[in-house]
Amino acid sequence: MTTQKFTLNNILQDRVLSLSLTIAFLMLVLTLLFPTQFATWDNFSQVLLNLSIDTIVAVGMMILMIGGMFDLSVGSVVAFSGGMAGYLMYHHDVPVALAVLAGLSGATLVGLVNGWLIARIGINPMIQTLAMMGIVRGFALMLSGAGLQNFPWEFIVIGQSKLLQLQTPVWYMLFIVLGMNFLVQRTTFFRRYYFIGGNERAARLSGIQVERMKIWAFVISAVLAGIAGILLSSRLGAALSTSGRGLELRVITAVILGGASLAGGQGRILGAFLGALFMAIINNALIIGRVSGYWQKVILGVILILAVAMDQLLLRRVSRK
Amino acid sequence: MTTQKFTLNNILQDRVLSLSLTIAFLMLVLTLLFPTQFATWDNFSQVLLNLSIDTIVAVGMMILMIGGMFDLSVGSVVAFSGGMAGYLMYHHDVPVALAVLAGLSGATLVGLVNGWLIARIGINPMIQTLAMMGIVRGFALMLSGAGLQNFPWEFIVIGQSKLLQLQTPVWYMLFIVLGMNFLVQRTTFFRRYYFIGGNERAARLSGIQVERMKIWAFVISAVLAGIAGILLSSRLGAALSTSGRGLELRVITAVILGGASLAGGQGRILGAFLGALFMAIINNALIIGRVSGYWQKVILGVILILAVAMDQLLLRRVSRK
Amino acid sequence: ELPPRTQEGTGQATNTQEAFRTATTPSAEEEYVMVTTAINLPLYVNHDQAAFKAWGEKKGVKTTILGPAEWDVPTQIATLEQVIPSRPAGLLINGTDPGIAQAIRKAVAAGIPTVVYDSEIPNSNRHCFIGSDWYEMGYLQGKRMAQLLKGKGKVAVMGILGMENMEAGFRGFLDAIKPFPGIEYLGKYDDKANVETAARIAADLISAHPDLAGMAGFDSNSGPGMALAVKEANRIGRIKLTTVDAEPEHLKLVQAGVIDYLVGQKRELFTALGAQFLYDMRHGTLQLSANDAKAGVVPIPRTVITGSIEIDKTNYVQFIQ
Amino acid sequence: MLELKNISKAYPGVQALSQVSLHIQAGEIHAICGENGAGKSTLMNIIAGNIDPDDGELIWEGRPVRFNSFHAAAALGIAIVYQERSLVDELSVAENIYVQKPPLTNWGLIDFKQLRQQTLHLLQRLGLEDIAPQSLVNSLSPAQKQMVEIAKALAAQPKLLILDEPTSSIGEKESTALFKILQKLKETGTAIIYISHRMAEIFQIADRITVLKDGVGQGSFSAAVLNPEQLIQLMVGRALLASSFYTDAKNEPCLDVVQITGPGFQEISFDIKKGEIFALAGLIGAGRTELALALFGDAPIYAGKVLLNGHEVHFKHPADAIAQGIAYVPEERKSAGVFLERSIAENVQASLLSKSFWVDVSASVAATHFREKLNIKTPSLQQKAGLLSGGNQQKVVLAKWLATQPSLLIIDEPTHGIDVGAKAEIYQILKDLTRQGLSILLISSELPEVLLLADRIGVMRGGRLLQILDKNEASETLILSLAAGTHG
Ligand SMILES: Nc1ncnc2c1ncn2[C@@H]1O[C@H](COP(=O)(O)OP(=O)(O)OP(=O)(O)O)[C@@H](O)[C@H]1O
Ligand SMILES: Nc1ncnc2c1ncn2[C@@H]1O[C@H](COP(=O)(O)OP(=O)(O)OP(=O)(O)O)[C@@H](O)[C@H]1O
Ligand SMILES: [Mg+2]
Ligand SMILES: [Mg+2]
Repeated sequence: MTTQKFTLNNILQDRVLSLSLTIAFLMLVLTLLFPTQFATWDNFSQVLLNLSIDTIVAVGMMILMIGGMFDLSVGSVVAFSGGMAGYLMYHHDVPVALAVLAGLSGATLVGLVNGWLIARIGINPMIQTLAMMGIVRGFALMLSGAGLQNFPWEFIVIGQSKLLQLQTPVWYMLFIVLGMNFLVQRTTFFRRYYFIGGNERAARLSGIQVERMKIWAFVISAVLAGIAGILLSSRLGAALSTSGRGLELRVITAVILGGASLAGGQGRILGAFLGALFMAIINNALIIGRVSGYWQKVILGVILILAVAMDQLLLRRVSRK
Repeated sequence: MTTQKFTLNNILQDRVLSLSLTIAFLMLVLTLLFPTQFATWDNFSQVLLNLSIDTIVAVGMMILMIGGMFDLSVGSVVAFSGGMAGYLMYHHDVPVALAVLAGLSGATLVGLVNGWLIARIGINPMIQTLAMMGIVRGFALMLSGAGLQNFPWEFIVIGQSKLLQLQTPVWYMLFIVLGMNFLVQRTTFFRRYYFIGGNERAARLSGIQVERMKIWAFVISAVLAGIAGILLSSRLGAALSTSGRGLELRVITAVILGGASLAGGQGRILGAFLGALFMAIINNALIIGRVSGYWQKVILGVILILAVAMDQLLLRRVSRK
Repeated sequence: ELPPRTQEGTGQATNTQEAFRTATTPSAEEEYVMVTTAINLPLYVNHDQAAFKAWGEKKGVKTTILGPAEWDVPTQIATLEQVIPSRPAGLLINGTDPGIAQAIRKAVAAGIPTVVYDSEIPNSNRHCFIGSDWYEMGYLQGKRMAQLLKGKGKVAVMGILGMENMEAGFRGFLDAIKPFPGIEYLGKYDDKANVETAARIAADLISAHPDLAGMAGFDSNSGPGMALAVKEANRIGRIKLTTVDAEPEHLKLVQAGVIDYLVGQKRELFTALGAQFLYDMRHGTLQLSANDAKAGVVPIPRTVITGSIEIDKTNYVQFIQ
Repeated sequence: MLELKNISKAYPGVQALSQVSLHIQAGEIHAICGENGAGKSTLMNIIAGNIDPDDGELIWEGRPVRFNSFHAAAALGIAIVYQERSLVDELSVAENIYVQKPPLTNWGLIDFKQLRQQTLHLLQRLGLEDIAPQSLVNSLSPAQKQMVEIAKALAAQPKLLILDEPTSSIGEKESTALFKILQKLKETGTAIIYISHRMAEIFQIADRITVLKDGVGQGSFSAAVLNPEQLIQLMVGRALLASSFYTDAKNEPCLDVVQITGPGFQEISFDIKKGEIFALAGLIGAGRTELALALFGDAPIYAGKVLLNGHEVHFKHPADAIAQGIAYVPEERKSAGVFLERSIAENVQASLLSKSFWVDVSASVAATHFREKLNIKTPSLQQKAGLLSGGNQQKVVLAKWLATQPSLLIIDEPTHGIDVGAKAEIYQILKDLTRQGLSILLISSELPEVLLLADRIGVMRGGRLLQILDKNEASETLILSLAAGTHG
């Protein structure tokens, strides 16, 4: 499908390519600046580990945003699914597999309710998912109360094992990113989201079941958030009611950086990963560079703006020719 | 302009009317439930006071959203303008008027930068205002450090005086809401935002200077957030670096409740006030009803969804006839 | 109507316009309200709130706990201000930020017995403050850190930036390590009271400074976050950790040898004793004059410093329930 | 009045205009003709100040000018009716018309009373009494929107009025009214640039004609010296096939509609045979689009029944209809037909999505096929559909539906904005399809098209089907008088 040439224009047009290059450039600079600190396997695997939860959620968000939707309740779902599984294991000695399943089912339910109310009843997505964010956070608080711990080994093993020197969440993330990227590129089911996000009315008239597809998108995104929640609480060895706080905005930023737009119809799954990676590397660099406290926020913001502005300006200059 | 009849359909179509009715109904129920606690002047004036900061910011957000934009940095601007004024008064004994002016100028600058980068360079508004939210929050933290206090009386007077038993922020709010409502209804300048939000391309083709108008909208919204920040720190007698955290989402919700949409082109200034009032009354009821932390979020979320769903269902039923 | 010209209360002048309210006979309808923030923080739930509730049951009076679920001072203020019109028998206020002074003054002016706990709020006119000295908690951590490091190595601290009590703690820590020129201070970092953020910062710090020798935490999530990063980097024991609070998770980490030292607060004392003060004040348990309320005598202590609990390998067993 | 000298404009991959010169005189109606993508709209946008030319000169009343913005052009008295919509749906007709200069009170505020009055007068002058000034634009039919668009341009009382395909979405009645107004304007010295793909109109009103082909000017001619065949030869570069068709209708029924009622239409009955083209004629607002949407499953049917190939069907969603071999080319291309941000290949693929699980390559094969067959003018199939000229976008939508190989094709205003050459090709394609047994329900406000293609013609008015005419008994006057309710 993509037999285009690698002209500067094409690279800039394709967010995945341009972001990859930006990241490569950034990594090069950081390696030169902090050779002994940045470019180490330890540091790299740690960055990937920290990134994995956000990225898994970002994949779901990317699908939603391709379809012109978004979901603010994902952060709460992360806390909820972990809390649900933790609650069952801790208070009722439910077997690990069942507890995990219950956590994921809870997440699925949240996605279903969101999707149904938005697609069928027509509630404004922003209000619906914001309200749901509060509701689910409330339940997460009730479930995990003052924090749950002491989970069985079988649960801990999910997120704390290592394979080839990388902790399991990193592998889950890679699997989900590559798997979903493949599906979104190659199956008609997922391709439909591009059409829905591009022109909803035309999509309906082209025979796409817009409502049903929207519900699916919310479910998929919620399930991915649920998986992220299970991984997080397994990795932390605790179910915390504060998990995933502020995650939604962070993830939406990563996804937009990766090429999505609030208007819908644009973006690729790899973009979600790259967006999250970009933010993680900058955060890592700020700490390695000993930027402390107040200035971190400022510099992070400035770099974000610079990266996007540069892209825009280059794109404009090139396409003007 | 509005010589329409008060049929159920018209009421439902007009968010300002339907929300007014919902609020009236809610107040009636609460008066019956908590006669001695809810329906008192004390409580009422307190609710209005707490609402005033949010509403002033919401007016600016409404203008942005009518034009199809939004701004996540307003919460930080609230902290920043208060912090800036406080810093100058506290550490440099700058006269009150000058300090306030400096705070507002700071806010204006933030708005200008936001607007310029978004409208002229074409940075994604979500990324731009989110990055700006971090940057401005960083500066606010630097300015107010661990909190500034002991401001001169001339500053305190701005937000702690009373007129007709209502504290000044309430009057500022009423003045801003009514004034802006009038301007948005009756001046060509503000009417243009409906064109821009309704169909940006059409607005451009109709000769509206879309970029310039966008920059203005961000400036207006930032200045209003700046005013809110000054009022807040004067009212609290302290500049808190945590002021306005989470304000942006609360305000956007209020504005959407009040009839705006993320797609733009819709909404009225009165709607912003009513949306904020609705949320404030529910919060007040939860406190009066002594609903505990866990459940507050859940109930608030459920009421939000119910209110919007009811509206949608009624609208659908009525307009099907 | 302008506010009084003199900034009331330099902390001493308590006799305000209105005398505090008293009652002769205790009744079951009597309501004591705790207004806090981050109402679901395990630390608060397990200690403050549990002790407060138990106290209420023993005394046979109503206890209510109100406040936002997140760390949100402006909302705490709004909650407090909306509780005042309902005239509870006493107010127990978590001293989260100097900015709540103005609302506390309102409560005192309204004649409600008012006790501030945890951190002191200057200029608040509160009847009594009971809590810990954060400077001391920081100082203790710094002293122990210097001991653990034998006077040399790189250290960093984390907590919530911009909060007065934490900033005091940071100051204490710095003062304690000042005598040791071999200790290099890397800076303070904002973990936003979030485990994931704390873990991320700690991990990045470890990558940045392979020779990092110690970290100190100042909110209850700093410890678990730092510990997670240290575990994942396989540096247990080589990086010394000190932190605040003695929750089960903290204790377990001491047991595992990950955390070396904890400074705990005597939180149960804050609230049980604070509530008792309120009760005593309202019912004149100890009369200092014929009518204390009229005479403007506050018959309870003005300030109570409860001191800190130090926990390490030698004594943690005593704290595990 | 206005002179253009050697105007050029290039887009990536396309030379939209090269060295075009043009002279417009006061008090003339100057038609611009050319195939889809010839550069007509681009040229108009340059005159209106919306696009900067790469090269060339504009001379206004003897002085060289630079139109670097809409305002610069508007200040000189240039107004334009765009090919695409420039109205805002959520606002009232009055506000849309006076977006630039609403009447103000002494205080500088908008005078809504005055605004309504002025709009009312303007609409009356245009014979649009049925549009209320305060009604919202989104409650109007496409044709009414187009008329409001024209009113908006006239409100500025321009010296030079540009009309880019004003009649492509309006019916005969409105066109006639429009032409009267144009004649009046012309008499008062207004210059008018008129773009249309309808040859008859051009010869009816134009004084002079300029032809563009692939962005190159082919010269300006007095309308009196040209005949339609010559004009087409200039535009297309070849003569068109003689156009008259035999019927392919077989005696097997395809669609049978019995007494159906739905939103916007009542008690409609008709049938379509296999291979037949059945046309629905009527004035704007007759309810034809509503009927088509209901048949396609996009709107409910309250009563009556629909039989497809002899079996009763109930479609709840367009997907059901598509699965049964029905295709629908919608009336409003931008909002309901084309995915502007997606490539041409993907647009064609959109209706095939439910056919397979994996994205297959046959879709781009289909796209390549139709690109040739429909002569879609584009540098690449990966080009975003939004960058195509209006007529080429319509071809993409048509390709999308032909790719599903339907057995019943519903087409609502299929040749909206399509040039004569392509139109002839499309007619040929439609007839080729009917020969293979495809049935067509054609909705068109262009009567010559209806009379040429249709085997039978149903005339609708006010949501009812009045009469079904046979091809040989139908004529323009008969259909018009039936549709307007002036017959018998
Ligand atoms: N923004 C753009 N980017 C790239 N190509 C463009 C752009 N706008 C127009 N074009 C191309 O320029 C050429 C001329 O387009 P234009 O819209 O002027 O044609 P037109 O003569 O008005 O056609 P139609 O009769 O179909 O409206 C077309 O090939 C079109 O694809
Ligand atoms: N979105 C809408 N909301 C309200 N009324 C509408 C809407 N669309 C169309 N109408 C009205 O419905 C009636 C039927 O319109 P419709 O477009 O079906 O007519 P038509 O015969 O298809 O005409 P056209 O020649 O424009 O295609 C008209 O009175 C029109 O004003
Ligand atoms: Mg055109
Ligand atoms: Mg129609």
